Amino acid sequence: MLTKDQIAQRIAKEVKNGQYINLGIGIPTLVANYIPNELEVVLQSENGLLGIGPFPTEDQIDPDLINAGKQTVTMAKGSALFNSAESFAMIRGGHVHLTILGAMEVSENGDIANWKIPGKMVKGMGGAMDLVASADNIIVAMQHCSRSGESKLLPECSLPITGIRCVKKIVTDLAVLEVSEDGGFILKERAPGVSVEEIKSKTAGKLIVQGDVPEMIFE
Amino acid sequence: MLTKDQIAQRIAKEVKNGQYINLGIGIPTLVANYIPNELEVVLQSENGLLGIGPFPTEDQIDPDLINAGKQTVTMAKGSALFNSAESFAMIRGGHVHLTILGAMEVSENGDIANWKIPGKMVKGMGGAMDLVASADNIIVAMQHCSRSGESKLLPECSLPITGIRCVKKIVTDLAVLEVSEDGGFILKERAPGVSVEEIKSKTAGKLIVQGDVPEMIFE
Amino acid sequence: MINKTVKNATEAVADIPSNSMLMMGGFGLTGIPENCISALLERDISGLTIVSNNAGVDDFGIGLLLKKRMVKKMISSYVGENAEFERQLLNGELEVDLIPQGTLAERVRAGGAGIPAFFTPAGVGTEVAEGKEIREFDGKMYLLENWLKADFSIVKAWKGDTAGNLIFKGTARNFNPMMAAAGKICIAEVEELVEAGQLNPNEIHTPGIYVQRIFQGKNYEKRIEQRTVSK
Amino acid sequence: MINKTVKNATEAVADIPSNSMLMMGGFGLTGIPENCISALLERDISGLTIVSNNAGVDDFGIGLLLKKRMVKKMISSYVGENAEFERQLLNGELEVDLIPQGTLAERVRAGGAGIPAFFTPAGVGTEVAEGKEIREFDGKMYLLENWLKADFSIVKAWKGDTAGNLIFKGTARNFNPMMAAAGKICIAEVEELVEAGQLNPNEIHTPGIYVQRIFQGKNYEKRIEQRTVSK
Repeated sequence: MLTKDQIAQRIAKEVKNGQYINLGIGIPTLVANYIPNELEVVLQSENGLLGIGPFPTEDQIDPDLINAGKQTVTMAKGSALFNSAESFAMIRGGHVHLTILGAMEVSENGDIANWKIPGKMVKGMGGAMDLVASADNIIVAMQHCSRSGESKLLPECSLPITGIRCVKKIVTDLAVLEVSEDGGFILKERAPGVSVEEIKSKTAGKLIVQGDVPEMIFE
Repeated sequence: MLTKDQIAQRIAKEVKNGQYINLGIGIPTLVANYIPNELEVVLQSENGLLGIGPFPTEDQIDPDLINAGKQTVTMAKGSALFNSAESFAMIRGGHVHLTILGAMEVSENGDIANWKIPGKMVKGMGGAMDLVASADNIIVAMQHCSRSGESKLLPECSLPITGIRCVKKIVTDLAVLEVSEDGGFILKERAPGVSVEEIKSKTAGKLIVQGDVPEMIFE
Repeated sequence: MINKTVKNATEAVADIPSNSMLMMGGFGLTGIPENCISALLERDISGLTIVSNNAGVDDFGIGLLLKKRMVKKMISSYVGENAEFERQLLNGELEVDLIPQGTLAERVRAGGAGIPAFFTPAGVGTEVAEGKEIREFDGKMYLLENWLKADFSIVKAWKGDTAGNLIFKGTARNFNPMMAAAGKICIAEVEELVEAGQLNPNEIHTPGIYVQRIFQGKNYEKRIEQRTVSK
Repeated sequence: MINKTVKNATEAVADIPSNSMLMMGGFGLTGIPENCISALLERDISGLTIVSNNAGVDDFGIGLLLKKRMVKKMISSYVGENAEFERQLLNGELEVDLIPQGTLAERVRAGGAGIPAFFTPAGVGTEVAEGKEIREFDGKMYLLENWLKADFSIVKAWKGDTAGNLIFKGTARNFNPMMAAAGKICIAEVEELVEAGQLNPNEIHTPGIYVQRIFQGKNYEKRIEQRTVSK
């Protein structure tokens, strides 16, 4: 089973040179730590920054410079600042190439649920609905099962959904899966030491196994 | 009969302190010369400038600084530059208080025609349709009659219209007229030496004369 | 230029009545109008509807207005950082309208720009789409959203001039420019107020036409929610 | 940062095919991509559809492309300064789609911003409204307009950096920023190209995300249409 950092590390391998990327809160934020230095990519923060830099040193902290998770950040070389309407114009207009975000549930046709649990205080969807409705390429980072052990990869989402038919790929602590255009999760890679049978038993939605499924490789 | 400059001078009296104003090409541009110095107003140019200053001296000419009539201009103190979408956001959003523009015809319900003559080369409406559809207060500056002597104040426009029910006031070489909410041109002032009868004979639309109609006063 | 200067926050918010609709700039606690919020706390008004991306924290920002029970309704995209907010909401003392962040930004922009409605893909197939018109363009589904406007918008900028022109700093810009345009009356508080002509016209983020009142604020706390540093 | 630099205008426009849809920034002759227009004149292509507020003059700007018969259709708000244009139009050799200027700006903005349609009051009751959906909001009539997008958008900025960030000057900004966002490929020519990191992030008008190719142009003529001076 992968740690959160390993999930982030595996997702980082999906990143391509020249991409503009929006990273959600949680595991997705960690992805930034594993993007190879030789790749030129730009991280977008939906509160109005293109080119997120590393977290600041104590001396560099500026309360007027935060990311969408409200963390203090710095600006990378060549960054740009803009307002929230422009930021979502970028997102909605398809200019952001890759969105990586967390989820509570993903369905086998690519629906995602990650904003609301009935009966619990609803905090809001923030920018998630805009992001999932807009990006061409959406990768979900999440645990394969909930804390109570139930599969988060379902035939249909049971929670209120955030967006329909949008998730392209899922990286969990157990596996890398692609959402098939015809519905179903195509098992692409297993976490080291995790068997296809275990993944099958923990995937409530339709799992598609094609030939030998390789283990993930971490350099 | 008023000269073009006198029409502009009369319209300048309609300007109120604190207004943001868009002046069309032709006579409306001349209005700027007659706005009293004690009034603080800001002239908007729909190609992206708030705060048009005087025309430049030879030394000041900057090809990157023109007004909507493509004339070289300067910037007034406290001006701001912006793009065309923002410019028309201002106009459409009702932030510009007063629009002064020319017309070929005005109808007695406030329709205006000023962009197209069937059979002639059509140059385009530019920003006129946006301006007349948006501003709360629209004043037309024009000659009372066409060169061939026909009234330009009509029961209905004969030319393709630019906007409906939008003109509030008209200043011509003969008169100042308000468009009545119930339809018709209310004669408010006569040009010096011009009789009510002459105005009546040159107004094809319904002319409303209420009591004594004063002559315009030029200080 | 038209001089928009008022003395201070107290004067700027003096005529905001109960039950009015306000917009307040800011994302989290960044770029919020701290001085105007303090001045509103001194006013004896209630029943406010506030459009703001977030609702502050318990003891700062809009959280202070909530604690004083001045707010009837919040229109926001995310309201997670506030226990008093949660209490009032669960007790039915507060209404909340949750809107996708990009839709919120665009609805406010539309309000200022005279666009009564537009189509967006955000929320299609979700409960956000309930009761809304859905239409297909180029093979993709979109829903129709309406503009948002306010009686007063209250924004915070870095620099401003007496003509109302504003420059923001860093990510403190966020919702402020769109809100400035979408309020019937826009009140701007700035860290540094200069004479008209002192700002470069090419660097202005919000043209003065949108701003009706401006003053130089003081004692900015700029509280940080998630102080995160590099090792 | 991603480096978007190309060598020159020739390289930048080398793959623009016949019959493609282009957007070109500028208002009158101010802020037009002079270098790219010159480079296009060297290409053996035709059937172009060009979205541009104006169509240049006979011997400058888009007028040069018209003279070489490279243009099939113009989508503009005002095209009055060009005799060759008039000749081609009256002979049926050229199509023109005239659009209110604010609608044009907003349709282009919508194209870049992923908004397929919006309501605007401009043109209600006129021939511009023919065939369009009309709807009432708050007692006023509006018509529905669609987004505009292009295969290539060609813009001209004052300063730019290798990451594609752009700063415009004066009223040469005009349609350029919206067009940058509405082209599948945006080509930006700038008077001064600097390294990423040299421009102040707070002063950037067009963020680099919208720009795919950038180069430093040369020999800008910046012709003036109406040289008007104070006495």
